[in-house]
Amino acid sequence: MEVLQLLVGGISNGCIYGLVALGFVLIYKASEAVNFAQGDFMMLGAFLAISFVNAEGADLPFLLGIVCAGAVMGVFGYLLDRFVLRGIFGQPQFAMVILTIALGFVLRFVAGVIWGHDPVSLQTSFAGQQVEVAGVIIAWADVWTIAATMLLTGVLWLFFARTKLGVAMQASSQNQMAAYYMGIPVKTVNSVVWGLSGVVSAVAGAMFAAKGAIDPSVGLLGIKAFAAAVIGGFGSLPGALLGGLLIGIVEPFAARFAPAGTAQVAPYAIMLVVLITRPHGLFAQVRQKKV
Amino acid sequence: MSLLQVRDLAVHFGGVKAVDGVSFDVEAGEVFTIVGPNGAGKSTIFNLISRFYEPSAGRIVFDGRDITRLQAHEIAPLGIARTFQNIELFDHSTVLANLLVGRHTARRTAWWQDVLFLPAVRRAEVEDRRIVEEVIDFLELQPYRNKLIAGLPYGVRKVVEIARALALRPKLILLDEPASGLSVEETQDMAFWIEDMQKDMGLTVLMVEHDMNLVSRVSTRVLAMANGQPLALGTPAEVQKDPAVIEAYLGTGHAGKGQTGKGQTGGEAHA
Amino acid sequence: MSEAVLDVRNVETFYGAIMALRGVSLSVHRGRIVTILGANGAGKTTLMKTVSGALDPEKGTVAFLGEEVQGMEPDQLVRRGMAHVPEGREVFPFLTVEENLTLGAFTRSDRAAIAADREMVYGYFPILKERRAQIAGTLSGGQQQMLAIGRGLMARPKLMLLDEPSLGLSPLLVQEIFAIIRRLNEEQGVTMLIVEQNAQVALTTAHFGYVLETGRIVMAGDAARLLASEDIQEFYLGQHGGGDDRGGRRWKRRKTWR
Amino acid sequence: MKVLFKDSYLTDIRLFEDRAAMLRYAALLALMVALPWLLGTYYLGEVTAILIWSVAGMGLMILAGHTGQVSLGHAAFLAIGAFSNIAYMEAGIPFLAALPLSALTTGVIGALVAMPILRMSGIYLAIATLALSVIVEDIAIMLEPITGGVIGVSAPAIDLFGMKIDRYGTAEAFYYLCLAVTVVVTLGYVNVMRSPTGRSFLAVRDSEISARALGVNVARTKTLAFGLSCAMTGIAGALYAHFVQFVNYESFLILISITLVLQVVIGGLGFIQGAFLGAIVVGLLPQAISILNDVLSTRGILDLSAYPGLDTALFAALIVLFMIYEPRGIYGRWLKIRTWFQIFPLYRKDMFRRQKSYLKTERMR
Amino acid sequence: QTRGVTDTEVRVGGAHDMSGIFAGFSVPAVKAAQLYFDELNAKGGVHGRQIRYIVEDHGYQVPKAVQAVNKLVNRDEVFAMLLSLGTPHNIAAFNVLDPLGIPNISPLTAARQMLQDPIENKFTGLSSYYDGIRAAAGYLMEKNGRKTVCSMYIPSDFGEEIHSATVDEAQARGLTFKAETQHRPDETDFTGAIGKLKAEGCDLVSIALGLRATITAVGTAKKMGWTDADFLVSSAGFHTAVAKVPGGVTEGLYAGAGWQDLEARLSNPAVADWVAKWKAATGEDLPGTGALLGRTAAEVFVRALEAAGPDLTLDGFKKAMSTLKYEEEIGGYTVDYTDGSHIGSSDIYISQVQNGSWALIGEVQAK
Ligand SMILES: Nc1ncnc2c1ncn2[C@@H]1O[C@H](COP(=O)(O)OP(=O)(O)OP(=O)(O)O)[C@@H](O)[C@H]1O
Ligand SMILES: Nc1ncnc2c1ncn2[C@@H]1O[C@H](COP(=O)(O)OP(=O)(O)OP(=O)(O)O)[C@@H](O)[C@H]1O
Ligand SMILES: [Mg+2]
Ligand SMILES: [Mg+2]
Repeated sequence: MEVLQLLVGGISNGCIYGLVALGFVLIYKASEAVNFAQGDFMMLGAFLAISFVNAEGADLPFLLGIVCAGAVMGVFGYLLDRFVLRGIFGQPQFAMVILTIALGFVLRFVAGVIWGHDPVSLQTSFAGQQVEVAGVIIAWADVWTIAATMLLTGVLWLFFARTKLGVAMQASSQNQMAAYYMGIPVKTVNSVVWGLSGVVSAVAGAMFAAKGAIDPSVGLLGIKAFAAAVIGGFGSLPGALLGGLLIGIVEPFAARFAPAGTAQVAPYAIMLVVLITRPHGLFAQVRQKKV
Repeated sequence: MSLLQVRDLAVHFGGVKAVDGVSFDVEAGEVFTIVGPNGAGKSTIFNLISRFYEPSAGRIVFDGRDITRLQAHEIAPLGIARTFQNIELFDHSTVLANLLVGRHTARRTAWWQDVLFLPAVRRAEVEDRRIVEEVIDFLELQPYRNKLIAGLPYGVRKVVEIARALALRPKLILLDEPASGLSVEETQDMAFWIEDMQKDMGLTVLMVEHDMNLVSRVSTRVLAMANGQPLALGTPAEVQKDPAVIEAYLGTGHAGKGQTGKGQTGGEAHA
Repeated sequence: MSEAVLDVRNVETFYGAIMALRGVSLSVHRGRIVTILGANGAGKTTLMKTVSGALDPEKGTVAFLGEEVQGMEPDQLVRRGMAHVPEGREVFPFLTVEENLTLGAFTRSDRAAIAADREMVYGYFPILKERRAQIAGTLSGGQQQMLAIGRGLMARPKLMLLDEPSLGLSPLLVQEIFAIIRRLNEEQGVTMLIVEQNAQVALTTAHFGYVLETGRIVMAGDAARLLASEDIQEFYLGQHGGGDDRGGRRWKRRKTWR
Repeated sequence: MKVLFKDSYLTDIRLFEDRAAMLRYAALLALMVALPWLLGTYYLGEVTAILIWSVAGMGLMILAGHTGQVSLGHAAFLAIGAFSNIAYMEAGIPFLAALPLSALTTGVIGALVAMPILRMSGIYLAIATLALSVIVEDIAIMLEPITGGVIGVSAPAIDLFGMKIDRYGTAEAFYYLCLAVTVVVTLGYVNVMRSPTGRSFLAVRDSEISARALGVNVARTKTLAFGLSCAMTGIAGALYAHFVQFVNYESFLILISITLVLQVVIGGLGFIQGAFLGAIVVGLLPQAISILNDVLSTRGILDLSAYPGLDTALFAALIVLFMIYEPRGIYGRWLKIRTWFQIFPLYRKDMFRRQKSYLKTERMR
Repeated sequence: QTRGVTDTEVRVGGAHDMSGIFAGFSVPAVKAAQLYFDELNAKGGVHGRQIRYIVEDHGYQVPKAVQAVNKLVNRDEVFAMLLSLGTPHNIAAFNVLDPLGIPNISPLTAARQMLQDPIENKFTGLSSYYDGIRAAAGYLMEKNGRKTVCSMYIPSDFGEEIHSATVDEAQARGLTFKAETQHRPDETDFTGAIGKLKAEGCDLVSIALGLRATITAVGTAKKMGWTDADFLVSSAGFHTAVAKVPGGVTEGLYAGAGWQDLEARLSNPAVADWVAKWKAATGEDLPGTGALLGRTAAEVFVRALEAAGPDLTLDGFKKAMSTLKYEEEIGGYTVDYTDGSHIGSSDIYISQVQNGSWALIGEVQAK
């Protein structure tokens, strides 16, 4: 029984990691750039959702509020790439790493100025509400989170595997010049994917703020999302979710059964173990070059 | 006792039988050429010899030593150097630096000596540089010595790669399509260079090439293969006459002047 | 003579401080096959990239179908009907052969026609059909070259730029490729601009030819005329006056146009 | 227009390409030696810090810049260097011996750590090392006897031949100590890079495949690079411990690792000079900003303190702008300017205009 | 002439985390102190001297903290340090401050080293986390008859203080300290930890986590239907935002802190006045913990300046500090520095979240 309880908690939390990881993976899949500000994207999305939904804010209904937050983050992501990141198109990936790290600082600052540094939560009709299924208590927030994550992962996976634009995005990440020669507007495609990633991180943020509370430094959680994405094999959408779930599930069980003092390193230890056995993650996206 | 012996070599990738029971011997001092349609398995044989792929069957013996189970980086020290079909150079270094890496197998100093840059290191450096300069003169790369690879045209890179292999001072050199992307003029130079490697340097050359003029010009023996299996083995002339080879590889237009090469590199003179 | 599909006027292209094109002008007329010869580092690839918008010229104009296009992004040119088969394959290594081909038709939406063209390409290169599900990165060099060319055909372009199409192809396929080029040109009237080291085939296929040396056009004329020219024969067809023994080589004739 | 005649192979092997270069660096060194007479306590302290961070930067540079192995966890090795150095000195080992010892310790640990994570590459390695530095935080807490647990430990005073060296008491002496160490480390670095070892690093960075084909043992080379890198970082860590005089696990948070990466990339990946330039920017820019801030607010022109954390955000924003302006870092920009001088009369106006460039996948290796 | 002091101004410095994980404390603290000084300066300052509070941001990075102190001391030549945040950051600073005898007043950290020798330079504001938790835990053991004591904390100086306080109090009363769980600052899931403590049968749990984590942890316990145990936070968790979490997630949570919550005492004119000013300045309805700490520390500093008289010297100031005694109306406690004790106050107030607000339920003196 208790085990099931832990499992539920782990899964719903893992879904949050998975969602943030999805954000990374999207961008990586379409441009092989790594967005170190993804955690802060989520933070921003969360604050937006709060501003839209909470009584002190626009006081919109829950779903509508999230849609608005998603829309804003989408536009934000698009414009960010269009007017800032495009400046280093075709330049060494390192430049992008530094750019996004620096952006993270700026975003945290902006959030701090606008929303302050005190933790706030998303006011939802289901805050604190929960159902009991066979003795296992499941909060509605968790139900929402899990549903949203599964849905998003599925949809995005189909998008990349099946749709023309999805394949074009993969192509752009593998060879920008050739992609251009195919008539793919690579730069625009990149901006679009940054927007998409913004939307996803808004959802992640909203779910997170509904489960607990957030403040401008919540982006730290990005590190674990990184771990998740890497475990899954950076660039694989199902991998990201799987990695997220793995970490999410390991945490509560470690906390429950491992001696205090070692529990908190469990997720990172797990990741190292996975990477040492499979250097490029569970669904490796790296191949030996054929010469 | 031949320098390189390949016995019943085979490797599969999923369903694809890339190489499927190939055997041949390369005698010391000869120029042995492998020809065959695209996807015949030529480069794969090279990759098997340099241990990038695990053979699913067969043995490779070099200089009387079985190298089938060695690690990739243990091949070069034995005196086997290679070039790649689509050029694998150190793009962000100069030509000179690339060639000096070619001397790696000859390095005599330990890393801590390098840190202190002891006189021994200095001496070794000068020696390596001297050898590299010989190669540079041989392949006429002087103008590019200090240029970054990233900025070089395709043809030059091709030559630099061969130079890097030569800097190794190998016994056996594997050339994967040395003349592809070269103009006729340069292909002629290549022909002379290969001859010089064989005659002056006493190298053994194992080559993959599609330019039949070059092939017939320089090769001692030619192995034709298709679908991973050997098709014909013999002198260039014999192989070019082989109907199976013409059918699968050369095509009928082959008789037509230079159609199968970038022009006459004097193939006819030999054939 | 019909109007020019492509018209390049004193284009200068730089890589940072290095000047790769020193004022190149050329024009390609509708329905013609034009070839560019030139030694290593002459600037052929640079020229092709400049034409297709992958590089920005610093001076000069590139007019495609009468419209000035220099400085545009390559995809805009593709939409206007230009296809570029780049030097050195440049396939999408993680995508399957089939996906690579389909991407070739990215700018088209007529599903049926696309499928038909894919079959056409498979017709030209049966091995690709065999390997339709293999990821392109593991194809052999020549197979990748076939894929690159096939991918270019999928765009059904008005003008096709081919940079060393015969690179790494077997003699048989070289013949086939140029046969295909001729066919497309005759049957569909596709205009072609070809950079090719195999001058023999190139000149026998093309109607018109340019010779590029160190970033300058040094010679231009009908393919037939070029084939006949002494310099071309010496430097691009390798037919020497002198024998091709070692001595013969030591004695090098200077190109008269330098 | 400058032409350089090379009359012997040694010309390319020497430390300095020509006499002019040698003189330039000699002048620089002279200036550094004279600095304590030119600067006040505050600025001298800053310069000392920059020297220390330059050493740490070089540590990361040899790994990320020259071997292509990104580490986002180098703070961990700073920590090892710092704690081990303090431990050795507490055990009665004199500083002059303790410093190399802690370098060795860090190097060996680094090499050991490298072995399992070698097969990773790119982002995977980066994140693995990030995780490493997270874990080291907790290990630092657990190893109470050495690290003082959550409380931390303070560095014993340095005693060089009876001369007490203290960052605050005798700031000049400590500055000279750091300067000396920096020079030594730099020389070692330069030596490595002009010798086979350094070339094998570059080879591994640019193409593992052909490195193997040329007989380079890639695994061993990476381990060595990691070891050397960590050793340098360890030295920096030791100096840092004495600079701050008190360290605990919180002195080496992830942000420090990230700042280090920031430093080397801004400085210019793949150039030793980049490590220094980066240290200068990352070290001085925030100070410059807050000083400017003071000036503005005291003059009552505008008071930025209304926006808490603006300094940091401003710094970050400047980094963004600079990266867009010159993705190859300060040294990359300097190289362009230098070509401008070298071909002086023949320069063109838009010589620096960036030609279109494109990326290819790094997942095929 | 004393460093940092002119006839017209006194410079005081603070090394803060304005951009990092503890910005939640530094930012409001600095804001509140600034507001207080601005108001005072507008009235002509202290003995005709304007107070200039120079704040440097170190983003919770020690290297930057050292830079900051180096600048404040060697470039700005501050007279004293006020409210600096972070343990290693403060301790590293002592090496610069102590030789010059610069006082370090009300640092935002729990560590006991804040009162290490030379003691005459060190002044802390309120009773430590340790005292607060010990007193409050004791109170709950008595009043609610709690017997099985547990603790969940971040293994940092802050966490250790609260952990050891809980352990010590349990032992002092011959009770069993049953179980503990450790956490990282970035932890977001507490199902496992709560599950463990519940299984261990804890009935009193002291919590030393960040605000965000505290809320999530308490919420998790509620969610898992664990309502028969007392959860206790230190002054670090004694924050209006905690009481205001939607869905009554934090109902019943206890806190042991050195001051009283403001909301309940808005009738007090001083409190009302300050809250109004705060809202005017920031738009927030109620000042939080950081603000309160900043505001009270600023007042301590100013009162000491006044007491030290017009010709200001370090010794004069320190003497004034160590004899300072007054009723802190806003915090609702008594400030009482003596030569023996450089701790501002030893009062401890125990509050509980009751329908969305902190309610005072007890008052104890630290031992
Ligand atoms: N790593 C691999 N995975 C899957 N298939 C492979 C791999 N390497 C080679 N192949 C297949 O093996 C066959 C032989 O490849 P190889 O590169 O040896 O051909 P080749 O003779 O060099 O042809 P070309 O003349 O075009 O270079 C090809 O069909 C190729 O698709
Ligand atoms: N990325 C680059 N950076 C700097 N210089 C370059 C770059 N690419 C090409 N160049 C220079 O521009 C000139 C033209 O190069 P280009 O590749 O166009 O020659 P090419 O005619 O295509 O040669 P090849 O026949 O070998 O392909 C060469 O001298 C080369 O050195
Ligand atoms: Mg091949
Ligand atoms: Mg070219």
